Amino acid sequence: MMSINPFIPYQATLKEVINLTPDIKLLNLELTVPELQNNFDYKPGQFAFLSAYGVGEAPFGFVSLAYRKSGIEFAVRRIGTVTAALHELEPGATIGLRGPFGNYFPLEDYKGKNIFIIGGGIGMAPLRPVINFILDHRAEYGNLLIINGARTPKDLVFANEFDTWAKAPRTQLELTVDKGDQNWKGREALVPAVVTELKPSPVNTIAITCGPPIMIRFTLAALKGLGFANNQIVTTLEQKMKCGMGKCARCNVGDKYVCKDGPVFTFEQISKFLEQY
Amino acid sequence: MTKVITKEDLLSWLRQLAEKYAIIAPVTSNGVTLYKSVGSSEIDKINLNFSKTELSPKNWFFPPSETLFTIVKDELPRIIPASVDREAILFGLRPCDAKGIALIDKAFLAEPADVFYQEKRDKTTLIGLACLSPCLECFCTSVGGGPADLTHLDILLTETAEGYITQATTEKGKQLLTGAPRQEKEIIPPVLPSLNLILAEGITELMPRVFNDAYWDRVADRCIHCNICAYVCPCCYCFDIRDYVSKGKIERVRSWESCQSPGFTRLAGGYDPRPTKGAHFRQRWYHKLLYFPPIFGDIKCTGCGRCVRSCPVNIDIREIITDVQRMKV
Amino acid sequence: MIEEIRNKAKELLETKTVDCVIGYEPATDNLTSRPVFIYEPSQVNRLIFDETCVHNLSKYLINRRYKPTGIVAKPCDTRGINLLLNEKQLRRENLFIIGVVCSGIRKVRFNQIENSMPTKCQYCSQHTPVIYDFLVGEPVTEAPTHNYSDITEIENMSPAQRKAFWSEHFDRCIRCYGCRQVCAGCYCYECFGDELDPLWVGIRIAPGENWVWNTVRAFHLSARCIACGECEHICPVNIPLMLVNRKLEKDTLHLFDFEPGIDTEIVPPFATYKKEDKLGTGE
Amino acid sequence: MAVSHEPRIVGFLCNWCSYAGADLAGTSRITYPANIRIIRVPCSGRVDPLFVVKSFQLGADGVLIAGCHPGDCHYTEGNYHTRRRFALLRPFLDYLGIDQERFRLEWVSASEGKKFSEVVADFTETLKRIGPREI
Amino acid sequence: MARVGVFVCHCGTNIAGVVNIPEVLEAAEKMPMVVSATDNKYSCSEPGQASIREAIIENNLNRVIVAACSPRMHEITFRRALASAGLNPYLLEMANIREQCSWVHSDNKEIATNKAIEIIKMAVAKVIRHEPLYPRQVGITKRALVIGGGITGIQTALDIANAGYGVVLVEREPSIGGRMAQLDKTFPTLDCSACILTPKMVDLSQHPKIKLMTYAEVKKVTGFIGNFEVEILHKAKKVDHLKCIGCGICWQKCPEKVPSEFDLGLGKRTAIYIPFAQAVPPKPVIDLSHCRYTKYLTWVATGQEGKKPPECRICEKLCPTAAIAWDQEEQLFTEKFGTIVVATGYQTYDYSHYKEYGSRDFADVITGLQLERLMSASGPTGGEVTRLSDGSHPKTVAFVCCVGSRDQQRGRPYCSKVCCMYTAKQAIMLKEHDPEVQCYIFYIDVRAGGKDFEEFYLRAIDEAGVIYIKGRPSKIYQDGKKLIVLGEDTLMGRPVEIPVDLVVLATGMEPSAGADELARNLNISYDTYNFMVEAHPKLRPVETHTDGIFVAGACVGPRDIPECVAQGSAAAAKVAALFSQDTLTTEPLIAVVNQARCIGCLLCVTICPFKAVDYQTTQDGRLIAATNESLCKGCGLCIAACRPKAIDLRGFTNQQILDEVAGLWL
Repeated sequence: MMSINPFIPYQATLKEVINLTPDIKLLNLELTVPELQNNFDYKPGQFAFLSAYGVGEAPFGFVSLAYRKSGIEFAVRRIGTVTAALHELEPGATIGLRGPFGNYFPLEDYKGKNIFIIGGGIGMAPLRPVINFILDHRAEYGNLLIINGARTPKDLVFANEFDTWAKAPRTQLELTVDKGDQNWKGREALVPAVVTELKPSPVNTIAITCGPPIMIRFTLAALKGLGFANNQIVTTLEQKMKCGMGKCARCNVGDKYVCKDGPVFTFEQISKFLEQY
Repeated sequence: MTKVITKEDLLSWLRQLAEKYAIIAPVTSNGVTLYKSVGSSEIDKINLNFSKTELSPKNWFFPPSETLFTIVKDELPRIIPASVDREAILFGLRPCDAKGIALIDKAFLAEPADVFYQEKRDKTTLIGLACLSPCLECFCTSVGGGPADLTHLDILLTETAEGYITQATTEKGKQLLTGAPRQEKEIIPPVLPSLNLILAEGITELMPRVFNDAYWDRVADRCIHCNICAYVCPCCYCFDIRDYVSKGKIERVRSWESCQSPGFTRLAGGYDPRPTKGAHFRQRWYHKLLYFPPIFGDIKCTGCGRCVRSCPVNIDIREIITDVQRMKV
Repeated sequence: MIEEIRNKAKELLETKTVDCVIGYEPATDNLTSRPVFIYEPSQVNRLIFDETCVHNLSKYLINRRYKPTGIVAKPCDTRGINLLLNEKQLRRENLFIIGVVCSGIRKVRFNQIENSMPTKCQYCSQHTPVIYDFLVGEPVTEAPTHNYSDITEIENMSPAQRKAFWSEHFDRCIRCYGCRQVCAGCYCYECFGDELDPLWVGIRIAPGENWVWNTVRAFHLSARCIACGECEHICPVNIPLMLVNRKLEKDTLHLFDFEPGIDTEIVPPFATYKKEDKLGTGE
Repeated sequence: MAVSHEPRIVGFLCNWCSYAGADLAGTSRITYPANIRIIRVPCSGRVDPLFVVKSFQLGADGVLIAGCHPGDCHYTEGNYHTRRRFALLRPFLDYLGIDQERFRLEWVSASEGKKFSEVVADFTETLKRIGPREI
Repeated sequence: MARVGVFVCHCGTNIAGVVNIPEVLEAAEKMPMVVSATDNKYSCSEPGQASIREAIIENNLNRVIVAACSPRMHEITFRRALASAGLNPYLLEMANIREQCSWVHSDNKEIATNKAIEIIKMAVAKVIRHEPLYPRQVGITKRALVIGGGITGIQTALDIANAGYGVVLVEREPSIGGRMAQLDKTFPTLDCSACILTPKMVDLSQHPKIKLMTYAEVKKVTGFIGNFEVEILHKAKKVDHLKCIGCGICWQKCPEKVPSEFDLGLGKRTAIYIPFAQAVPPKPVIDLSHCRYTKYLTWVATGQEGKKPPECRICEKLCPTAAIAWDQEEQLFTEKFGTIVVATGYQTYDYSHYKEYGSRDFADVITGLQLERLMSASGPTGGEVTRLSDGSHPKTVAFVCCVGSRDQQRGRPYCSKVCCMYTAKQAIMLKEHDPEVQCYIFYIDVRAGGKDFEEFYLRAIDEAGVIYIKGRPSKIYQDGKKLIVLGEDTLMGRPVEIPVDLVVLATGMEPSAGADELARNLNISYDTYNFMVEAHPKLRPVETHTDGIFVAGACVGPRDIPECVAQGSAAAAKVAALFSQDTLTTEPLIAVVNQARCIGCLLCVTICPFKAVDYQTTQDGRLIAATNESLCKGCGLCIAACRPKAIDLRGFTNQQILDEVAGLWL
């Protein structure tokens, strides 16, 4: 799947740009080489580097599912020079895509289990393909509980899919914001508090969480309070990355390279790192 | 009987080789000895009596900065990958430096291989010079190397009064040596120097125990995060990738980076998982002594002593290893 | 001399006047010295002072700007302290300066003490610290002299020779930024060399970019470089950076009659102007 | 130089005097060599030495900073600071291999269209004489 | 993403006659982010602007290049065009291909075309980095501060107040009136100075919109146009002016007599005093340096050494309203103003540097202003001109012009403008007082440029028989009762030696003491003589480079009374015009600080010519710079000085200028 020289990106065309929130855009790409278009595989949890030529490249998790063949999607939050450049692009622009890199959520292993998804802000992005995969294979999984949190209602990503998610069988979607606005009638609570409030049973359940470091830390505590074991909690780590192949050593944590051995880790693995996460 | 090449013959052989190969050899100018590309007319500039170059020969395979590819923006961006055109001979490297290259090999040639590195690596023959007068800060023998260790070389030359003893260890080396004007001579091999030993053994097992010790913060107090240790190290290979735009041409460039540089792990939003000076500093030693070994089988140090020599504030890996050994009790 | 430093350091730590004394201790080659941070009165015997104490410790004060700190400082280092005070990076009340009279140190490298002095001492006439709370040694009153023969030599080259001279040096630069990291005057949170927007210095380690880096690094230190020589001392590829810095020092002295770090009361030249200033050469 | 060399001058002109002076050269139809590319800045004091260094790095043969005459600065004292920076930067760049003839500071008032044209002509002539820069 | 539209103007044949427009358009289309490139016969014409508007809407442009004339010509025009198309006006960049290309390279069309293309290329590189900018509105405190209570300040205050706005007038002396109050008659009409001035002083003191603060000084000024905060020091008068009825018993009975400043030492005043009879306010202050009670208190406080001085307190005992307030201390008040008018006037040159004229050693060598006091009916001699040495009436008087004027050697090269006329006036007046008097006037040139001035000068010669001698006297010395004036009549080319009874030196004007300090406080410029510098000597004579601060009268340079009055009125008109608005619009092209990058060296604070950069302390104790949007004029001086590039100039950002340079090599 990898191009012969892993430093060289595939060329992709920007097909569509959707504003998810005021600072997050969903980019839908199509590879320009025809033979790859139907043949490009990647899994939930994996990531790729997107190049804004002339500015640089940065890693982003895939937010689409390869088998749906509806384009390769990434959620890009405007935060640095590369993301700012990507935000400037309009459909038709050429973007470099290098990947897929990293490991993925072992969704095959989770079959038959209840899945508890906890996402905060842009952290929801890599979890979206997980949700959609489960919904596509609904019968093979147990209950699905989703907590999607953000700072304000405007910052909730994938709002247009909330209906689909909420209406799926044995699926519960809980939205929460730190601070609502005049139209917001839902929860105003921090994500870890919602975890504690909902009290999902740890029995036969896998919790998958992604979000800002501070949210992860407290969510972890909340989950442990509910009786989740470290190996029942899965997250994807965010680290500065440059190569994606475990060479440049930026993402080195313990004997792991987040780009190669991760980004998906169980808390059992993470707790073995010497450095605090 | 040993096959020997005299100094004159060696130089004329190199001169001859320079017609076909790029020769990279130690050259001293302005009091600084560096591996530089020398043409056939410049062979005399090669310094055969240097002790240790300021920068390691890793520069040849992994230069301070290199273009990975160029983007031509006409209609659609086209990518032109960089490549090297000539075979090369890296001449005059010390066994420790050869080991440094071998250590980088482990990381860069692991799947998926770094093609830019691999290409240069494949096209280069390593000719070493045994180290008969090591520097005071050298400690290669403590980390599994030796002044005449030919493990990671294609050819090793050992200087004697009669000329250089030639030993080829690889096919590539043997092939190359066939063209060398050598004589069979009865030679007593020189006595190899003995180096100060430090106790590096078992360090990997000790490192986890002292991870949270205030020791790292205290040593980091005097570290100025200058990157010099990483840049002179023959086996440090952290890098950065960025785009370089000049006069309408876009290049994707890889350049050296060091885990000691201030923004090394800071994410675009400002979050830094390694926020303190001590944590920053510690990473270097843990990567060398703890994280690297289980993946690649060896601690990431050749004992060349360059970082010891060049560190402006005397952060001395020998001392750190010794201190960690002492801290176990 | 060493005893005086140790006793004062001990007193400062015991009375909790400071929580740390930054000084020198022997390096691992048992020949030269290195910086040390002493936090405990019991540790003061590690402190030494001799002709190998090359480091300008004032750099370390920036990280301790809000903490009471004692520091052992040579005259050139005290100029660094003055610079930082002048630029509002330090608070005087947080500092206890143990000034050491110095008539020059030796050129050192790890495992090696040379018989000569480093560039900075060869041209230095400041033998008494310019600011201190406690002085070790007898103050020397000596009229400052200014010798720039090394600079004149390069000025007298032809433009082509000069260009070649600097190309030879700057092309060797690996942009480790060690010169910046060690410099007491370089304390920006984000150096222009690291900035991405705009990108002043491209990532390529190539002659053009190296030239920009070295030129602007030095120019940012114009009328600020206190001639401690640390950049040149630590440069891993031996770029004679003092030849760059001292050119600016020379011109600053001639044009504006200003020497950085000597007197915090004098407004530095780029913070003011005179109506009768000259264009330098020409006008 | 056998081949005629067309030097490229990057000119930083203050909006109030020199840029207006350059405009006046136009209004007065005074021709001068087309080698200068003008960048309008509010004040010559806006010109960061980095712009000069970057201009030379990119390949400028000459850099001109032009501002109001001393005492006439629209912002009262900007050009005095410019003069100090220039006084130090010019010999410094010369020392580092940029011939000082390649870097000029000129005072051109809004009424000195003629002077502006002469400055450009003279600078261009000088740059032609010293030939192209090797970069 | 930036969508750039390039509009190339033909300007009739002004551009199109030299620059090959189709070639430019073709090149422009290929430039990065350019989505349309079109041409126009006259872009600035209404159809031209309309086509720009249409193109903006049609092509959804968000950046516009107009390649035409100089931005100094039409930038505002095209900004409006952008605004009318719903685009932020600051998303425009003009490429100057007329003044700086077609008009100057008409000799080579090919070169001109290439240059035009490059100019547009640079403009495109810059415009891509343009951001929408928004002007800001700030409120105005509709109250003016006038500093100085001379004729200029009085006129300014009255005019502003009559326009309906509040005024505070600050005067550091105990009374307003200034120099004009010291004069006897005014030239060339010979009006009585006090007669025309005092009614104005009374008007002022009674005007409901004017608050008068005498014996007060401006200490510190912060803020910006519309919003100044001024610290005013009220010196201790030791008299409660609310209680005082100005009956005068105190100053009549005070036993301590000291030389009067108002009378330039020629007369006496008491320790509790009003400077002159018509003073406004007509209420006294106590001069503590001479007050006996104060001396007594000092004697008590310093241990009662030496002879016990009298306790005095006569004023206190006599005051019918118990207005003497010994406990009154100096007080600092902060007041808010929208504008400030500086009218601090002048003082006369101190001729003690003129050793050849006796350096004030000869009793009968006096200055012109002293002569005014002698001639004044309310002066120390009741209007009789007598010699200080013996009280006799002088019969021969020599006037020396240009003392401290037009004298390079004494650092006073400028002409004080009024001396020629006032010496003529004084000579005429002397003759009127005493027909026996013979006057000689030593002059360099007689400058009589003004309405009726020349006639007045001729009147001095014809009617008063004044003898004009061209030349500066080289020496004055005492010979018995006479003063000998030695000089050279340069017209006749012969030495002259004239014995006279009185010598009057026409000392020149110089700014009042402390003018430089005040200027620094106000952050306005002053010249080497400490005269305030106007924004433009011709076109903005009463404005300064600091918005909202105006200057008028003799603090700017030598002026006569009508000029001072005119300037006072002019400044008042400026103030009234400003106050007629409710808010001020500030230019958005100003410096902004990126606080994350700021290292707090505060070099920017030091070098800002407008005091527009100040600093704050963050929670963690760091100092960081902060710009004041209303004070910043957008010069960019601070930006070039900032090493970490923590400060940037909107509209001329580092990135923009760098891209503009780099655009040349694209």
